[in-house]
Amino acid sequence: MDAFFVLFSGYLVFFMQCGFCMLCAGSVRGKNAKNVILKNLLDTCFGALGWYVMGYGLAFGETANEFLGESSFALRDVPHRVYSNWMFQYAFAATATTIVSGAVAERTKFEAYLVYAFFLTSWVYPVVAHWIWAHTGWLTAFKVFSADLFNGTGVIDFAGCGVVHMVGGLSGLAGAWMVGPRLGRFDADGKPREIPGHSASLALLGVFILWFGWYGFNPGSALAIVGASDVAALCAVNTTLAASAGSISALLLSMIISYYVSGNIVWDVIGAGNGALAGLVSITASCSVVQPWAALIIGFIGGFVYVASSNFVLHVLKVDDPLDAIAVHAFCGMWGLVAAGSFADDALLRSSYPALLDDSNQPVSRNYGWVMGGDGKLLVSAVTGIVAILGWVLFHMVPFFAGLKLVGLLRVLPEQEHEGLDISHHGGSAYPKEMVRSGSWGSAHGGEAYIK
Amino acid sequence: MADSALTPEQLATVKEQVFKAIGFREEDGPVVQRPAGPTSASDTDAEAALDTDAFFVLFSGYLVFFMQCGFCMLCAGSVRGKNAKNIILKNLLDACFGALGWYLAGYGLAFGEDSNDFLGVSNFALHDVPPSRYHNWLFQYAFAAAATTIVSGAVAERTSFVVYLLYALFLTSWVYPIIAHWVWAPTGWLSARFVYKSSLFNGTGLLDFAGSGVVHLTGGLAGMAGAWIAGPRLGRFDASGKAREIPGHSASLALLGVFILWFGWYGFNPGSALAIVDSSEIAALAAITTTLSAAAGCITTLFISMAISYNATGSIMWDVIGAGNGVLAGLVSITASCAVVRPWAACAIGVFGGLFYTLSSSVVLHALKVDDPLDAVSIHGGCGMWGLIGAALFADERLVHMTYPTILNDDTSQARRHFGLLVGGNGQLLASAVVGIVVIVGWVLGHMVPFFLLMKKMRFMRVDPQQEAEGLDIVHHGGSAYPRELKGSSTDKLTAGSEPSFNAVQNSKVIRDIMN
Amino acid sequence: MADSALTPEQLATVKEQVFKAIGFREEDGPVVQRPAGPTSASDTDAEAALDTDAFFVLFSGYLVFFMQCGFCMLCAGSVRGKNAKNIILKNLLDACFGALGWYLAGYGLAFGEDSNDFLGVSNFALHDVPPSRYHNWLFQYAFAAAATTIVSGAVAERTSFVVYLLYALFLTSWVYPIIAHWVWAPTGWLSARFVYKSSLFNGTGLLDFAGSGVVHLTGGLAGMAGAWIAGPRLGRFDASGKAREIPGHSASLALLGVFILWFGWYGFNPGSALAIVDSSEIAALAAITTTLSAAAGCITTLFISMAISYNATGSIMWDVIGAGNGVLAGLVSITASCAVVRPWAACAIGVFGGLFYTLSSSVVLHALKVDDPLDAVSIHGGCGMWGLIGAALFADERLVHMTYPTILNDDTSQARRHFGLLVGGNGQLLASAVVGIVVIVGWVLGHMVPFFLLMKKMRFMRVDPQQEAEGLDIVHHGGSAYPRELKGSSTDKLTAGSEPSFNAVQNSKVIRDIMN
Repeated sequence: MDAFFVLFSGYLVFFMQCGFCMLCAGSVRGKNAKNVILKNLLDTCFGALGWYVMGYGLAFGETANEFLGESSFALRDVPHRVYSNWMFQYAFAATATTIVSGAVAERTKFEAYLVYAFFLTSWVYPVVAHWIWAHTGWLTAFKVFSADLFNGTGVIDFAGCGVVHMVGGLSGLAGAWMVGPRLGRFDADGKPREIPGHSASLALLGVFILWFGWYGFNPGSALAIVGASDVAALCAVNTTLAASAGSISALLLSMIISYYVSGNIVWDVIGAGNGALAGLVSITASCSVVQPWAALIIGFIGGFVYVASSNFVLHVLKVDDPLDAIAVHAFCGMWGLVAAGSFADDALLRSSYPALLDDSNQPVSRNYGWVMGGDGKLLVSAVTGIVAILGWVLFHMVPFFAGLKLVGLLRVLPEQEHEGLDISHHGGSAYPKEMVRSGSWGSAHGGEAYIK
Repeated sequence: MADSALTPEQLATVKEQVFKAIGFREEDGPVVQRPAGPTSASDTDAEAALDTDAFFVLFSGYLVFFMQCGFCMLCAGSVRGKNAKNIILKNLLDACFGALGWYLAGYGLAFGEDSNDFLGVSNFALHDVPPSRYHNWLFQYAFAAAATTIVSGAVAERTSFVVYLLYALFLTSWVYPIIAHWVWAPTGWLSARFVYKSSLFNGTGLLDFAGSGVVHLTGGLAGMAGAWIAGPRLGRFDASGKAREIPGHSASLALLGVFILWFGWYGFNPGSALAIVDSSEIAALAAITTTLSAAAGCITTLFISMAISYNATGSIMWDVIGAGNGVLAGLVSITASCAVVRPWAACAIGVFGGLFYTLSSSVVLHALKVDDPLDAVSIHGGCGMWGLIGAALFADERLVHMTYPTILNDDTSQARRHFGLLVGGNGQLLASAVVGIVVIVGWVLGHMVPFFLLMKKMRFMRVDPQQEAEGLDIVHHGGSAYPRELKGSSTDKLTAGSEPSFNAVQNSKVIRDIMN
Repeated sequence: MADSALTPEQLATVKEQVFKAIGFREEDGPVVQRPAGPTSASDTDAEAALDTDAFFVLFSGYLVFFMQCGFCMLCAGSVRGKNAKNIILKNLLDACFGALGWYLAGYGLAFGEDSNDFLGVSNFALHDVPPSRYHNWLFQYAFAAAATTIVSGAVAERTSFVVYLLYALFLTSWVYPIIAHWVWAPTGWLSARFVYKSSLFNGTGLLDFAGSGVVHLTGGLAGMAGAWIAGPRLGRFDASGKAREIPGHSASLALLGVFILWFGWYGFNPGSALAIVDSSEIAALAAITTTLSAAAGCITTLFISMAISYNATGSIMWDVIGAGNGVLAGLVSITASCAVVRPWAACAIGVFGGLFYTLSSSVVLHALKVDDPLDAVSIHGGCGMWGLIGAALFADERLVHMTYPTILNDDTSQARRHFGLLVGGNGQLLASAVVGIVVIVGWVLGHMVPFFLLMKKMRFMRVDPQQEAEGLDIVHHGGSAYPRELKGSSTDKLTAGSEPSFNAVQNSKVIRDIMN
């Protein structure tokens, strides 16, 4: 029964790969569509291999220390009953990986991306996952004795704001920063210019699929349904409300900004879609431990965080992130951890996390969020978690991408970028001209040439 | 893949022997005599069953939510490219505003625990809702959002953005919840789930298992009101009032939407069993009838439209969008009755659903002169009505008793439910269905017509003609959904060195057309 | 097999099953009467398990149904824009006609309760099927529809619409169900689920857990027959017989299709456990092997095609469509063996699947000169064969025993099943697999070649060359899938009154770009 639930949730999370792929495809220019689609497909594939060979063992291996796991590589000696969990966790690893494809889109070498995908799923991500989700991890909230928990609380990251989204988003930041902006993204004075994607329909298709998949991501993280159906249902409700609030706040905020800047009202479609994602990311850490009204607030602020950090990344850091992946995943991921540390509800914490004992084997209540009347310890743990993840990811990914850059493997040649990666790397456009023109007027203008 | 390792004959023989040995008779049903076990164990069993039901409802709710994606793609593909972003955003936002409206008001009005015949009066903003009902909230939210999103297609390409947001909030927080309460809440006056037969309206209640009336008729009528009051798109009718086709910009997207909707409908219909333990047969039946009706609706519509085009023009034309709409017509038609009709009746309901769709689509367009870019009015409104009537005609006695709870006479003896007119029953169900249709029509139009008229009066309703001509994406959403590539794309290469002659421009246009 | 006399061991097994089914435990003593009152917890328990299984099968069936959407998008993206509507409609209609064919004939032929070695002879039109088997009907329907839809890709862009409808009905109502009966029905002659080892064909039966042979080989071969008899598309081979590329119009749609198919395959493979209670480990294993094989197939294909392009042209080319097809090749290859091989073997099967796909694709195109726009023949036919052989090579002893039911020797002692040649077993499974492939090839080609030849003879098979050149959408479906905007739209407005100067053309181009 639980295995059934975990498997189907895993399928939904896997389907998010499709969502990311469509979102990326729609948000880049048509000349790079095949490239970004293939990258998304291949991080799914290389992710599977990396997770199989290394990742799962490092994250959830049965013999493990505080820092990483040391067994169960290549599913060796893993009992069959854990197989459903492998599948679920694989889908998470692939999600973390694929976030980067958007941030470095339209200019990064294909080979570099493959190496990156393997590196992230087989080393960087699993270690973070181990810290927070494995029973022996040093930041976990899943230990029996209160005294063993970091700061007496551990990090509350129910479905992976920090583990999945921050890791992906920060890797994207490292990648996008190292690879530099796309040609034409900043003009001579350093002012950014818009480079719109080629299909808003595809992008929003991606957003909808992602939202759908998130119902596997968040409620599925209960990892059981028997005895946990209330937790899963709460997650589903909170996920819905936060996504809605995020979308609405991002839309209104960007509308107001556009009105101030240009004097006319623009309802930004891509912004609203990203706002929904921002809301989803923001609630991910806390979906099982906050009340629905708090989910609304978290999502609403998540929309703000997205808009603000998107402008920060672009205008202050001058980093070119075609999909706003850094803002959506890294910054909202941080906000999600902070929110979990602030809004976590006493009763809900107890229903979704295991009971805790003090040193004399007496049940002890968990620390809960300061907004809800608790103390600041959860927030301190959340900040520690953020710092640790920041350090770990940037420490690995910045040298990694810098190294690739040094050996000339990171970025395509300017003329290739100009021409479009599909033509230079993938044998032609994603939307090739027809050999025999269809339509009424096409045949009148040189169309016949193709018939013979 | 086999169910059993024994041949049926063998199994029957052995069963007989075994039953004889233990003194069991098959007609007695499953053995219930059990040694008293630890009470905690049976508690666990009962809890596990509830969890399983919650799991089922949650996943069905996810599928229904995914129908938002289907509607969005269907709408996007069926409008012109210049309005794609606009309609996509409308579809996204009715899911978002729908969530707010349903959270704050809708759920409490529809399913609040303190309630009367007419509406619920508690549980607003999920206040005091026990977590064990949260899965139900999600499932019902997805239904409310589905009802809301139907309108986006009917009023596409010409209505203003703000009015749509207001509409979405209004429908999910007031108009829809009330109807849902009437038909589905335990205390609603049209509910088919009272304990005493005499409490049921007309002795039957309204048979609307998954919402042909509650969801689709409501959405379709709201769309009707909106499309009628907004008026047709520029160029939809020529000077003499003859309709002209305005095809959508991408049949691929539209049919992607249809497939996703069909997929999501497996959450909509079987999921409406609201439980899987002891209801798995109901859910499986609903899945089968859904499939067959969709198939029948599609095939009927296709052949009717083929025959019409053959009569009209002499050449055979297989209408793709029509076939996709036929699928939806079949799905809407079976929604009310999916768990109470036999598979053959599902085929019949689908066939007539296809017919009704074609018919009402032509009535709406040619007689009422209402411009409905997606045929949402005929699919959801027309087939929604037919769905309620179809349920009243074909509801099978045994299946009605299996699907709906037992009812009692006033002397607490078990009462028989009424069943379909065409399968040996009487006209009571039909009478209830007609009443249901009338009150839903009255309620929805009574609210939505004044609402949209008010909006029109306040000049909120419709965009300027020049904005409409230019396309809403450029005017309201900062550029086309499929922007031209910037300088520096491959296009330059192809035009480089050639004179900017008409021909060269044409050529590069070809490329760009394809690229975009 | 022995029909009457049961061995004590067998009796014990069956007894256990029967007891479980009716909720009886031997220590309870004989049943004397059925006590009145509410059902007890343990009864609920047994029932709940069946319901949970039904739930699992239903949702897996939904996922498999969603593969129709995947196939549709894959096909749509892989053909030229002028034929998009045509192929989308074909994909929609094989789901619809498939439902009818499966309802009327297919299910009864495949899984009817009265049946012999060769086919089933009851349960047509769901007659006398108990509702407790309805979920199985839906699941199997989705499989039949998947087998049918494979062909649409192979014969795309040139076959007539009517012949495709007839084909879809023929395959789902006769050709496919018979094969499904052989391999999956309890009485089928190739079934791996008889009680006595001596009843199993070759002592093994055919190991085809989720249908590499039953579904994919069948579909691929039917596609082969169709593509071969229809002949290549105009311009596919030049005068000297050299193949020329005809790329599809949208790689995005095609890869959307691939992702949806992969998602749906999680219903296809793990769902084929047909139960989740006590089978969750089998399902989870199937999910893992499915994932790994797909990944391995994709990577292999990508690197092979990269190496080939590097050898041929000196520049590295990463083939997107090839990678997508590689995923499908890996998925098809693991389908037969997903629950009986270890994860490392799944990687190996996927790698060889990618190899076989590339190889057979080139054989079909260059040696056989068959034009298969979607490589459906090599993916489903070629890798389907490899899947059966892969299962025979890598089937792990413990997993075979875990996945398939216990079998007995003639002296009723428990027998060992044969297992894979490369993991310590013998060649018996391989022999069965080869026999299975031969009979499926014979059966499918024996039916489909005459069928398509007859159609060709009756001039139904193929559209006129000028229609083909113009595109089927305009000829048969009333206009392009991506129509230019009509006159009277904003375009005219903006250009009206201006000279047809460069600027005006540019302007209208901008608009058209956006429209398209």
